[in-house]
Amino acid sequence: MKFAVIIFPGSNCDVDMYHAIKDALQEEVEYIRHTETSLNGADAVLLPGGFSYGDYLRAGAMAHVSPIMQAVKEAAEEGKPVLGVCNGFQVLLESRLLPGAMLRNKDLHFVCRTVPLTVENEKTMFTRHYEKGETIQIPVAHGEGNYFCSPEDLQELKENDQILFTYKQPFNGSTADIAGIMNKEGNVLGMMPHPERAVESLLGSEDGLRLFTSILSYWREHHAVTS
Amino acid sequence: MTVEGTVYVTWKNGVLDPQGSAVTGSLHQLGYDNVEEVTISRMLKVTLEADSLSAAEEQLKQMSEQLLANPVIEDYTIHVEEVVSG
Amino acid sequence: MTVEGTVYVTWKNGVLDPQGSAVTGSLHQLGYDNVEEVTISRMLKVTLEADSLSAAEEQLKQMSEQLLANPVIEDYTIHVEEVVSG
Amino acid sequence: MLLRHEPSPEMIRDEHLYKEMGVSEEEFELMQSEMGRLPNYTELGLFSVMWSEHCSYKNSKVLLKKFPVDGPRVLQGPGEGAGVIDIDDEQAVVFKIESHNHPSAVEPYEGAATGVGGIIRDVFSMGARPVALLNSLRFGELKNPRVNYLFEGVTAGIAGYGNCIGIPTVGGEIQFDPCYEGNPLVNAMCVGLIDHKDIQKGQAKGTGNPVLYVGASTGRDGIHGATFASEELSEDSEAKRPAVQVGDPFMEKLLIEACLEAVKHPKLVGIQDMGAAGLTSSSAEMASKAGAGIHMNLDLVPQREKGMTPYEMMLSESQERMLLVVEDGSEQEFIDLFEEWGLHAVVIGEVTDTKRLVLEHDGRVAADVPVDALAEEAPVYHKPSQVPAYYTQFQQEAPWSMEINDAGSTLKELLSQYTIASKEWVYDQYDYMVRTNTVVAPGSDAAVLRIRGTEKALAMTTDCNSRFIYLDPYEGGKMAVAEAVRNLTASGAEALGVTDCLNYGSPDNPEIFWQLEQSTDGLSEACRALQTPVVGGNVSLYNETSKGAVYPTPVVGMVGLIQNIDHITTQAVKQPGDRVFLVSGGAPQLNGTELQKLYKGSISGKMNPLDLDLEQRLAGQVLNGIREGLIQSAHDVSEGGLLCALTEKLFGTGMGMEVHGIEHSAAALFGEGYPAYIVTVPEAFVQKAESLLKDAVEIGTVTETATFSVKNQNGETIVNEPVDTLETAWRGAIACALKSKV
Ligand SMILES: Nc1ncnc2c1ncn2[C@@H]1O[C@H](COP(=O)(O)OP(=O)(O)O)[C@@H](O)[C@H]1O
Ligand SMILES: [Mg+2]
Repeated sequence: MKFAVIIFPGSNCDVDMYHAIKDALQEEVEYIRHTETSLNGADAVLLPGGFSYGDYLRAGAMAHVSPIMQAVKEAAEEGKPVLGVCNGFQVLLESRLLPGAMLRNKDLHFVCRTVPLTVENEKTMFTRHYEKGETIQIPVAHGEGNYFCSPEDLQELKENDQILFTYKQPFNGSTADIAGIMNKEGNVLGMMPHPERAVESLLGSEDGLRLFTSILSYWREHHAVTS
Repeated sequence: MTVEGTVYVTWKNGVLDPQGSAVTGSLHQLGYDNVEEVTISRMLKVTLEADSLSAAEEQLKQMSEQLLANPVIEDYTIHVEEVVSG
Repeated sequence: MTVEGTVYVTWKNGVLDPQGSAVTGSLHQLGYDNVEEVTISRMLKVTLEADSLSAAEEQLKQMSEQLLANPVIEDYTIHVEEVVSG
Repeated sequence: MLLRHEPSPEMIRDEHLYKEMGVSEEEFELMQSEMGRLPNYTELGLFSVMWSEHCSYKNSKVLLKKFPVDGPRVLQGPGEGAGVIDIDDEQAVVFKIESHNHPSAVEPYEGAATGVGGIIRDVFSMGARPVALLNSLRFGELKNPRVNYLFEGVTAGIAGYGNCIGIPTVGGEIQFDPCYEGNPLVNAMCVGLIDHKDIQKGQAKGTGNPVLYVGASTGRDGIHGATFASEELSEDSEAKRPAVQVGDPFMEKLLIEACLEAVKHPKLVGIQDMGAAGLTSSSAEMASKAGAGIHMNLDLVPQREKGMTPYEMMLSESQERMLLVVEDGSEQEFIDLFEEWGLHAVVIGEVTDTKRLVLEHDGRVAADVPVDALAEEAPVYHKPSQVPAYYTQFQQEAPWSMEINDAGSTLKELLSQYTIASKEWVYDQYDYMVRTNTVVAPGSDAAVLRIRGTEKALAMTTDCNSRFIYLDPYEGGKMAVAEAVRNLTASGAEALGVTDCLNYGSPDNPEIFWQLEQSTDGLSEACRALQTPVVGGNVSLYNETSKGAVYPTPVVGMVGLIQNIDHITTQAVKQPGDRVFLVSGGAPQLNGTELQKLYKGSISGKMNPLDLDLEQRLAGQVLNGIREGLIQSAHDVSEGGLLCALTEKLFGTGMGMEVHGIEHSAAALFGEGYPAYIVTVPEAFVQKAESLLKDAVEIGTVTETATFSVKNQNGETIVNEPVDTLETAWRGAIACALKSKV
């Protein structure tokens, strides 16, 4: 399976995402710069964390108008897995690929810490290797991760089981303690915590790896490819 | 002509801006008990060349929709003015 | 009376506005080549109770010096208006 | 200051205008003789910044010469942007520390942020990929709103820049003391990795080679920043406020990526960042090092504002700018390379063989100065020194001690002192994990990063207990180096080398110059004995306010090599049943301790000498024990002494400890300033450990129940506290101080 890691000017978790796929998942992965217009045949798209365009104006705002995003939108429409982490999540929100918006953390501080998450929905291409209600340890590192959406949107997210991860303890002010949501179709996931930082026991947790193995197993099933 | 456009980007009703609340809290701590509310918003000054004020305004509207404001949480208003070089 | 004060906080002359430069670049990328410059500043709306407009203005000045603006790198201007409840 | 009509050379002389730029009469004379004529206003500006302490080290050079700078692994000692040390396999580590004290005192967020930005440029201008940031901070007590504001602003500024640029901030240290109230210290350190073949020097070689300017445009911000950093903080600093710059980490991120690509380009000749004194120091130093000259046309310099004068352009300290020299004819290749990253590179001049810095502006020559005069021939002073009265008095003072009645409550109190308390409130704001190499995050003795693709890891730390240095600059200087070595050793690393940041008051005061002299002697001796050469550093003088000077604070930044990631060791205990050993020697002392400060209200007295042979021996034992797999956790004893160190090993683990045979005295329980490690060893290895660790004594056992208990030699319990209560006192102190006092 081939993954694309999109690099915007100011992305800085691109390398982490790349290594998570290459070294931990051991699949094919390629960087794609923001100025490109094609995903070069990738089967899945990864929007990494960082501070695209310095997070100036609004986090993710300027990245969402960069040329590559057209191709990302098309991939999303085709049903390919699209994962946005942290700044990548913010880009997906700005692109309207996911509902809602990000505000600054309630206490206005950037926070870097490994936090417990609850897996809310295990029946998705991103979470099939987790169990419902399971607690997993995943690092967060953000200043603008306070998820906001309208009551109507929240209602819809709940009804369609689009909330995949919640924080076990509230800490950044997010509506309904939301840590990660997917689109209605189930192929676009945005989350503030960094699964790519939790793929090796040397660095403290391997709980993030199953997100990537989930994507891989889903893809294999649907492509009947053996690698 | 050269136009100076100002785009005021404000929070939509119902969005709780953590920074505004924090500033209100700090002002109270400093003893300004008579402060009721603070909201913080952005003001963008865009200098651009345009054929007319209305053309400039139209463009600024497009820019706001595309980039300068996020309609989920923000409203915007636009003001244009010709720059008279002196 | 209830006063709505607006404090416009802008960069001092010559201070780099990294946000403005980045947005200018992004607008160019979107094809708005006629944009010459973008500067981004903060606008704070402070609702407060005061005896007079001038008293409110005086207080807002103090608040700006103390908290709302950073006089080392920013300038500010203040505008006050009575809130007429309707 | 920024006159529209610049004064004439004669006016400058007759009205002594040079004094306004911090130039003395003698220095003005010297400039004239170097020039063979009167300098004009621009030229005077060039001299004044290049001859400031910040750029020329004119007051500290005589002392810096004493540092040991060589070693078998040293590839680049002091002199370039940063020091370089070999770590085998054709790889090297590049590191440097720098101060941004004065800007941070005026504008904490931007001051700290641009400090971080500057030190990162020093590292990548060597051709290295920056991999980690550390810092060393000093503030007044968290009791007054201004101090809290500075503390919060500095923390946010460091976080803001480092997080955005995507370099993990992995460690540091913070001390709080009233002497730093008006003059906080903000030192930032950057560590980078490089392949030997990519090491760059900032040299302008090859007559006719073009000089390229890359990065942010030049504005009027920060003009006279370098001299500003070399003056005392006074009411006047307010007037000079625009000397503070605003950083743009986004631009710097692009610069890093682009410059690291440029470094691989075979036609790159030299590269240097524009740090203090901006365009002036970068061009003069690059030319001087190459024995060449530079001719620049200032009309070509990208400018943020209209009507800038040569003086303003040359002295601007706008951030995020680099100067490159490339082979003639290759300039377009570089311009294109930078364009790829959205950066503009422009040719602004060329290398000459005249050994002069010539500046053209508006069709006329604005300055024409010999580069060596600017860069190398700055005057060097050996200031008078004098033993301070306080020191003489401290030497004669009777030893201080106190009765410890309830050791448990004293322990709790010490744990909640800001200097000892958990710094989580600070480092939670730093992205210490980005780039997924951080194996040991902030919270242990040293931070550890693995080197991808190898078995190796790097350990790094910053240390300096300025109280000891104040009491006895010589012994305290030794202790600063020793403490850094202990922190690396406890993490499983062999110390490689040092970068230091000398933060002092005014060298014009003989007593302060004496502190400088004595403490650098102490640092030198320890660096020699512990085989940690000094490969770079920075000097920050004039750290004082009307209330006095800061404590002498020579911060030691140290990097160590861990040969195998299996050796990485943290301070936290690992499992119940493990035995606790104290590996130590020498006598714990009470002078200069947190205990003395807390109960006596101030520090005073004499310091015992530190035995560096013992220090070396203990480090060898601990490192050996770690490499043999016997030692599974290790922590050195520092502020708060033995009991604080023991409890720190328990926090966050859910375990407890039973300790026995501890003398019930203030010194034994809370004394500091002696070499000591606490290590834990699984029961099965106890015998082996006892034979290997000659200086180790078993003092306890890790327990499953989370209680911390200590018995004296008679078997009487002197402490018995739930770990929980201790941990709460330690973890909450700083957040609590900020909440209640904002
Ligand atoms: N300013 C800071 N930034 C990042 N980490 C810090 C800072 N201050 C302290 N720490 C971290 O907190 C831990 C304890 O620091 P400290 O008490 O100074 O340790 P030690 O006494 O072993 O030198 C270390 O891991 C250190 O890196
Ligand atoms: Mg330590």
